[in-house]
Amino acid sequence: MPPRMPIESGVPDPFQYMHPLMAKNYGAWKYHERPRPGVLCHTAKSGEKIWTVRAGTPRQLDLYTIRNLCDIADKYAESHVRFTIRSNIEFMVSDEASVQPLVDKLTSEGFPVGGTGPSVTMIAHTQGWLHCDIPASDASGVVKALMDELHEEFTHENMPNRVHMSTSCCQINCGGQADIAINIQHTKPPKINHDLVANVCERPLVVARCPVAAIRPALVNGKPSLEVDEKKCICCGACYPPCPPMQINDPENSKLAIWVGGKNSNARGKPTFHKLVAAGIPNNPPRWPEVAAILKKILNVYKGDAKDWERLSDWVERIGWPRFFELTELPFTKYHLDDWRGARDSLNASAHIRF
Amino acid sequence: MPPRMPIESGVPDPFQYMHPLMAKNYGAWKYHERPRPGVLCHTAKSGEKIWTVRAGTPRQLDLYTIRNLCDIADKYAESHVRFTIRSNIEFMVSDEASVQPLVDKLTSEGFPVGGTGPSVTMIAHTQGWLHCDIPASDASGVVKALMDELHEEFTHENMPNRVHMSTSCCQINCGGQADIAINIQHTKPPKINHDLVANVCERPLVVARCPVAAIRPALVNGKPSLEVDEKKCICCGACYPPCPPMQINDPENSKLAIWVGGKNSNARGKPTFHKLVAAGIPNNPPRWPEVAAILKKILNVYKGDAKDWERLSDWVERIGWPRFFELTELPFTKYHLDDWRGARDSLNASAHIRF
Amino acid sequence: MSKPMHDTPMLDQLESGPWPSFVTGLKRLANDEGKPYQDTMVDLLGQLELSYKTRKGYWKGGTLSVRGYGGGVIPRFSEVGDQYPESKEFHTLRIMPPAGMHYDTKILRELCDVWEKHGSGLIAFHGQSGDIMFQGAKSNKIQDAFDDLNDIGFDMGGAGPAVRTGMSCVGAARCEQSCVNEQKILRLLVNNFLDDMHRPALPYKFKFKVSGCPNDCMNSVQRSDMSVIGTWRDDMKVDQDEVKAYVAQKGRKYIVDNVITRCPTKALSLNDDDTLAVDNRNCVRCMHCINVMTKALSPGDDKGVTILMGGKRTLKIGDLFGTVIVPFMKLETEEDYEGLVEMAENVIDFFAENALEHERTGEMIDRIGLANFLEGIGLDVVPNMISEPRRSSYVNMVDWDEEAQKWNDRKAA
Amino acid sequence: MSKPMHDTPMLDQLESGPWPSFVTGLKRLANDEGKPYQDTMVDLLGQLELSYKTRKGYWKGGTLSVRGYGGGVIPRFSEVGDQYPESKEFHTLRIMPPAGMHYDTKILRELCDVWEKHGSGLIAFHGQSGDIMFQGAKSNKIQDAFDDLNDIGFDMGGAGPAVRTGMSCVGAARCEQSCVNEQKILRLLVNNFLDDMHRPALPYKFKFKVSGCPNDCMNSVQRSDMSVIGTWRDDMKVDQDEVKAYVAQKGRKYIVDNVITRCPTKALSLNDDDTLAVDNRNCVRCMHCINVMTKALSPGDDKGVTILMGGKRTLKIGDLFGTVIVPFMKLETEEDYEGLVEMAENVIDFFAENALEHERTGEMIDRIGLANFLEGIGLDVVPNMISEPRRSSYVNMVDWDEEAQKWNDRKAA
Ligand code: SRM
Ligand code: SRM
Ligand code: SRM
Ligand code: SRM
Ligand code: SF4
Ligand code: SF4
Ligand code: SF4
Ligand code: SF4
Ligand code: SF4
Ligand code: SF4
Ligand code: SF4
Ligand code: SF4
Repeated sequence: MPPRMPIESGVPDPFQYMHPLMAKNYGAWKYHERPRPGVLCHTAKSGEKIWTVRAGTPRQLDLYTIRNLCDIADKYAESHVRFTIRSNIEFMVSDEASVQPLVDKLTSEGFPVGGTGPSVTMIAHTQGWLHCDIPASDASGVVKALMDELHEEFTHENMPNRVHMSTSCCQINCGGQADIAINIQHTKPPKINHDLVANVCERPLVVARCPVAAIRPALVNGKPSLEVDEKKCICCGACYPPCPPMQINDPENSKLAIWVGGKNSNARGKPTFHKLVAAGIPNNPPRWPEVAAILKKILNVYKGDAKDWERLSDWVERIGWPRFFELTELPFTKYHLDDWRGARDSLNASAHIRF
Repeated sequence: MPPRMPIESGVPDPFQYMHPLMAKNYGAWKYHERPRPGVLCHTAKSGEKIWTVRAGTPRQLDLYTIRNLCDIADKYAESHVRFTIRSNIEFMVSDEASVQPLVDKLTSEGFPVGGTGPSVTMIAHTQGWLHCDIPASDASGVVKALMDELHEEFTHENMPNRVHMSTSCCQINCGGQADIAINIQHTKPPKINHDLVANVCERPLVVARCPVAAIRPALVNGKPSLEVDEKKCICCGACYPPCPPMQINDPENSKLAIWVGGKNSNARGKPTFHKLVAAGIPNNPPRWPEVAAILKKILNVYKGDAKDWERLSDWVERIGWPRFFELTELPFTKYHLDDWRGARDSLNASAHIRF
Repeated sequence: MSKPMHDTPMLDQLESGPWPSFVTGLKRLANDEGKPYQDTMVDLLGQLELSYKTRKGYWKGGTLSVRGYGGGVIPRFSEVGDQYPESKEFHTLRIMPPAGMHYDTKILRELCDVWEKHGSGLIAFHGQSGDIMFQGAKSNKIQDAFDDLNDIGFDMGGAGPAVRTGMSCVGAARCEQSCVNEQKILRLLVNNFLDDMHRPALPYKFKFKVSGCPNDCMNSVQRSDMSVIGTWRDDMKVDQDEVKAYVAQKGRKYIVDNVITRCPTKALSLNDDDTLAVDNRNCVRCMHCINVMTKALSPGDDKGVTILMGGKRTLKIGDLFGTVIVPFMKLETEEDYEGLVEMAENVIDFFAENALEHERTGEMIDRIGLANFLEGIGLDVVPNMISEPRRSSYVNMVDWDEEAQKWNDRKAA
Repeated sequence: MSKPMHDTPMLDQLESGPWPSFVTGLKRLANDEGKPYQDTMVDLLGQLELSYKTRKGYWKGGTLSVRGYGGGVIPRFSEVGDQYPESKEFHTLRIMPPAGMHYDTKILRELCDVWEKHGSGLIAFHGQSGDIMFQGAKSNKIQDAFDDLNDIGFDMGGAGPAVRTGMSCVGAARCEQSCVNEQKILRLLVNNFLDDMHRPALPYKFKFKVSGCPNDCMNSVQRSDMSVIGTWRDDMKVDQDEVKAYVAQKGRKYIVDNVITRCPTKALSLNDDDTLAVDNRNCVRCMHCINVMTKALSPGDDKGVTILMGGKRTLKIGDLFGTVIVPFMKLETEEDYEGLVEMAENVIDFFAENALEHERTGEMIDRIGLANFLEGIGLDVVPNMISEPRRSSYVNMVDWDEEAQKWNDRKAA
């Protein structure tokens, strides 16, 4: 028998798995309501309605959890689910009466119902120590620790607008832009294991990868290796993936940082990048309490001060950074002044002043 | 007798020349009104009022003109005048009844009364062929030609908000940011008169002056001279002032360009730089009709489409650049895409689209 | 009896608290008597606990793939395999989900069955690029696992310098804002480039993401090389009765302060009779007013997409948003869709030929300039591509007249 | 009879039209029988006509100054002096005007008399940096002209790598928006640096400009190295009766669309009773609402200045606006004013020592980074200096804790 070759079938057709009411009213929805946190009701132009119940998951799912979710879907819903981009699971039902029993069941099985509207929804996260080859922190663990703290905010809609968060386990930041993003900042240049470089790393490639041209090829103990200009090095870690002997992760000196005000939607202003607000936070497993404390402080201040429909970025734009630092009680340092390309545009070139 | 040494007296005290009512109410004004174009009435907290009549001048004043203005001030006003930053002259009177005769007199003597409120005020301008050592065009002449065309707009307040214009006779642009700025863009790299370089130019200094490092020292015909990498050269003319043998001005290929949307005030948005809208306009003395035509087109469209209090920059921000080019019928080209430092931020990084 | 559990005092602390615990899940697998993955998961927990203690990761990469394909598997070999031998191989298969991530319980159970048999029992729904991540296969199980997944209709996603797995929002399936057929666009694009996905040979990764409207629920502007966003060209729809009802409910001041003043282009005005005046020529389709007054306002009828290029994360010139290269493209007829695919082909060809090694599209465009990129893929410059024209006078505009002529010719045409 | 007039067909065309003509003025001087400058002006018109014909300039620079000073004269020698010998020297004296450019007719006539005697009769009110430009002296007349001007109370302005002539707006003399004593600030600053003005020895030019409020009628943000702008710190003043009167006159919709929606920070709200709610904590003192409703609104009482550094035109890194280095400085007591001068001294010392040749302050700050500049002049970083914090993660924050401590210490103090 010739070896089996792949069926290059690509992205599967979703209609085969989609809730029939969604397939039927595809492209013909009229409006939606949120009868309660975690529940959406979409009304089609045809007048038909579908209820969605959204619940949190840990994303990293074991077979038991998935099969349990399937059991719930079969018994309390209509056997159709979808996952959101934030790893929440959604159960669709065509009958309002099914909503409450489904919510109750999910809750009792430990799946928090929420994440809709102006709530803090699930944190977009990455692989961390569980699977990635370059992480300086964990992913699922950080998220579990933080979502425990934010459970109330997930299951209630008490925020001014939706809050999208992300965490990332290295500076590459697979988690992406967010209202609040948490990443790692290394503060020591890579320590080079010179014995390994020659075997594992293509040297020109690593040299080319450094964003500030801090790496040059060098002979160390007679062997081809690399050298880092520590004055230039910005500790970004970009050299580590292509050349693991350039150890950048450091249990002590790789610190967590918090960035706020990222927004990818076009609502109101154009999309904006998130900005640094706090750094130097210890990478403290298993519950990262220092991160959680700052995060909650920021969220509380936002919750108390922002107006309806203001995303975190809109709110800070209105109240200004001086007030942000005042209200959150976070220190403002010279590191908050950008110094990367185009940094000049981040300075205050105006007499717009906040008192 | 020892030679006379300067009295280093610095900036003269203005109070000795100031209208007494202004000196008296110094720092204690309450509000102002504009009874008619070209006339301001300021009311002090004391209740006293002062009327200001503003008139246009050519800035380059001969003794006759100045003495004539003095005669008018003595006879029709109260012998106190001031000049604005835009070379308009202001006559102050303490009596409303003096206003009309003063206005009439100025008008009959050929000094247009206006430039206040939402009008097109005098164009800020520079030296040009009359005095500067590096101009590619004239200054006073361009301004005279354009103000002739804009006389109506100076003497009336029919614009949405005040219009500040500037012209400049080389790319250095001593005229500065403006709602509408007119400058020169060279389109040929400098032609070097190699015989002169060694005598007139400090070569390292010139090399350092080039913003794109296109100049290198070279030996030409055995003499120390300079060489320009024409591929790199952006024809900015920065090398010409320190090294006049690097002839950049070209009667044919130095063309006029128009920039719009500069604003230095902090009103509403922060200050903004002006942006290129038209280029390749012939440098056509004595009346530069091609510039005048485009200018008037832009002003007319702005006048017709902008809302009250919108500066040109505010207006374009609201209606968008696609509409600006549509309404002004100016061509949009690849040159409108910025490619200088930080240019990336000028691209549309959003789904905000204008139809 | 299987391998005994390692002590995991730190991980254990992640079992308490109201959020469902992945540790509990991992332990369940490690305690799953008799299952092929049981020992693997015991050692995996051991290694993870070690990471928590030492604050260090212990995986390294390698090279692995399935027959016929060059990418899609993320190989992981442990650096502490001597201490945790059963999990010393813990590879991931990136498998593309149905567009929009719709499942029924039947297919979910089938996916579980495959991973019970050949894998670790640990599946992520989903990775940040949208893949179902089947994590924890040993090297010798990869092929079997893939074959079984492939048999039930699933295909490998992207990894390495390749077209990557894409994402599209729920959109038309359940969203009144949807302006386009998101799943169709996504499938058309990705499925057209399966060769570039499965046999990585591009300069670097290339991602497609599709959002049905400018709310951009797929983060496409920042997280994809080619972002396709639904929009409309005619006037938005206004149901003035619903507007009045909303004003009545919330009060005029609330509407002014939360809707009217938030419009980025001041295109809204509240009339004295509590109806809404929309200056559609100046609406930039930001979605805000429509989001707030979802019953009263909705997108127009003349729908299509805006296309942006170059979004990505930080390496190596800094974070980039995509920027507009096609302000509006109608997607109605099959020819329209073919036009979209053709454009993507031009883009990927140009990228393949002109990007440097490990250079994303956004970096390439930044390096060569948008004008050159557009010329390379055969698109004309238009003002919707910029947020403002050049403010630097440092430029040689020698060809101004010819360039201006091009515009005038196009306008006349 | 003096030198006959050259034909000036092109310039003649600039005598028609409603705007007063500088050509007519020049001709008047050229026709001024018996005056020492008559022939000069005849040839000047000849050379200018030549420029109009050939589209080329014919002046070149040189070195000239008055006794005791190194700068302030702009020497101009003609390259076509053989054709136009009488105007082959045509130098300019830059003379500083009274702050705010106030004159009475007596002093204006005196200025004229000097220039009638020693110069060309041509004076510009004013140059873009604010100087009275006495244009067209021959080399041997410069000293006499200056001496006479100096005797009646005027001093030389700046040129070359020096502190330059500064400008302040009319401000307190006739403007209700004025928050400070503009002329005092300007005179204090410039007059403190007369040595740096008159004996050019800085790396490059350095300009002061003073505006009494954020309308910045002196363009200081873009046209000066050190921009001093009046502002206030407490609440703006609102006369609600005048507000109501304005609403009554213009209508609510007009107010909402032209005032409320234009506030950059959404700090305004129109109450249902037609009074205005101002959220003063979020007002950024942009001036818009105050400009529109000048009778109803005005700056608060706790006044002072904001200081920005680094504005300039294009050479060589591109146009720069100044950026905030002092968000607020009170200027009430003489010590306050001394503090301002001291700060300017620190800035100019630092500039003198650290800027490269021909480098403006803005370029220097861009090159070394704002943080280093602030450290150099002894100022602390505060959030009002930025429009947003760092968005690039490319930074080594090893000293975070110490830097954070500085902030906390300052807050506690
Ligand atoms: C289900 C999901 C799409 C999917 O295919 O998976 C989705 C679904 C909806 N989004 Fe979203 N968004 C989803 C992720 C996003 C993201 C991406 C993300 O979360 O990383 C964004 C943009 C990212 C950003 O940070 O800017 C996003 C930006 C929006 C916005 C714009 C909000 C704003 O004001 O900036 C709206 C409009 C709104 O809130 O009314 C919106 C609105 C909606 C609506 C109301 C659309 C509709 O009419 O059905 C849907 C949600 C109901 C609700 O209340 O949650 N959705 N939405 C995603 C749910 C994620 C989750 O589990 O929490
Ligand atoms: C698995 C995943 C995180 C997760 O847990 O969800 C992930 C994991 C890795 N990413 Fe990622 N990225 C993942 C989505 C992203 C995203 C988000 C997205 O696609 O929307 C981004 C930001 C968007 C973008 O494309 O820039 C992202 C930006 C990166 C980058 C930076 C690329 C850049 O140009 O700046 C790298 C580094 C690289 O490619 O050299 C990277 C590299 C990696 C590597 C391969 C690390 C490496 O270089 O060795 C990680 C492998 C981890 C592992 O063991 O599985 N990953 N990565 C995501 C892919 C799963 C999936 O297929 O669904
Ligand atoms: C006289 C002068 C100051 C001086 O010391 O010479 C002056 C005087 C006044 N300005 Fe100005 N501005 C003067 C140049 C400027 C400039 C600089 C320039 O023209 O190059 C600017 C900022 C530059 C810019 O382009 O942004 C300027 C930006 C403003 C603004 C802000 C306008 C805006 O909306 O952006 C106001 C507010 C307003 O219009 O109510 C203003 C308002 C005023 C008021 C109404 C202030 C007052 O209450 O007295 C004064 C003028 C009455 C009027 O209607 O013209 N003035 N004003 C200058 C007259 C120039 C002229 O002859 O036309
Ligand atoms: C006379 C004047 C134009 C006018 O007609 O009003 C002028 C004329 C010259 N400027 Fe200027 N600048 C004049 C105000 C300005 C301004 C406006 C301002 O001060 O508000 C600017 C923009 C602001 C700034 O400082 O950047 C200005 C930016 C320049 C520059 C560019 C500086 C830069 O860093 O980008 C140069 C070139 C240089 O310095 O190398 C320059 C150079 C020159 C030179 C000296 C040309 C040269 O390098 O040989 C010109 C002498 C002309 C002459 O023959 O009199 N001039 N120049 C203005 C000074 C008159 C006065 O003292 O009142
Ligand atoms: S953020 Fe870094 S460590 Fe985390 S999954 Fe992505 S590449 Fe790996
Ligand atoms: S950490 Fe970053 S800056 Fe430092 S050497 Fe490596 S790639 Fe270069
Ligand atoms: S703009 Fe250029 S040519 Fe004109 S005065 Fe200034 S430096 Fe001279
Ligand atoms: S014109 Fe400008 S770019 Fe060209 S050589 Fe001279 S300084 Fe350099
Ligand atoms: S992007 Fe638009 S169409 Fe798609 S789910 Fe979000 S709101 Fe709906
Ligand atoms: S969609 Fe956005 S831009 Fe358009 S009218 Fe509504 S708020 Fe304004
Ligand atoms: S800057 Fe302010 S204080 Fe000075 S004149 Fe202009 S409006 Fe008046
Ligand atoms: S001054 Fe400007 S920022 Fe302050 S309330 Fe008025 S419009 Fe708003």
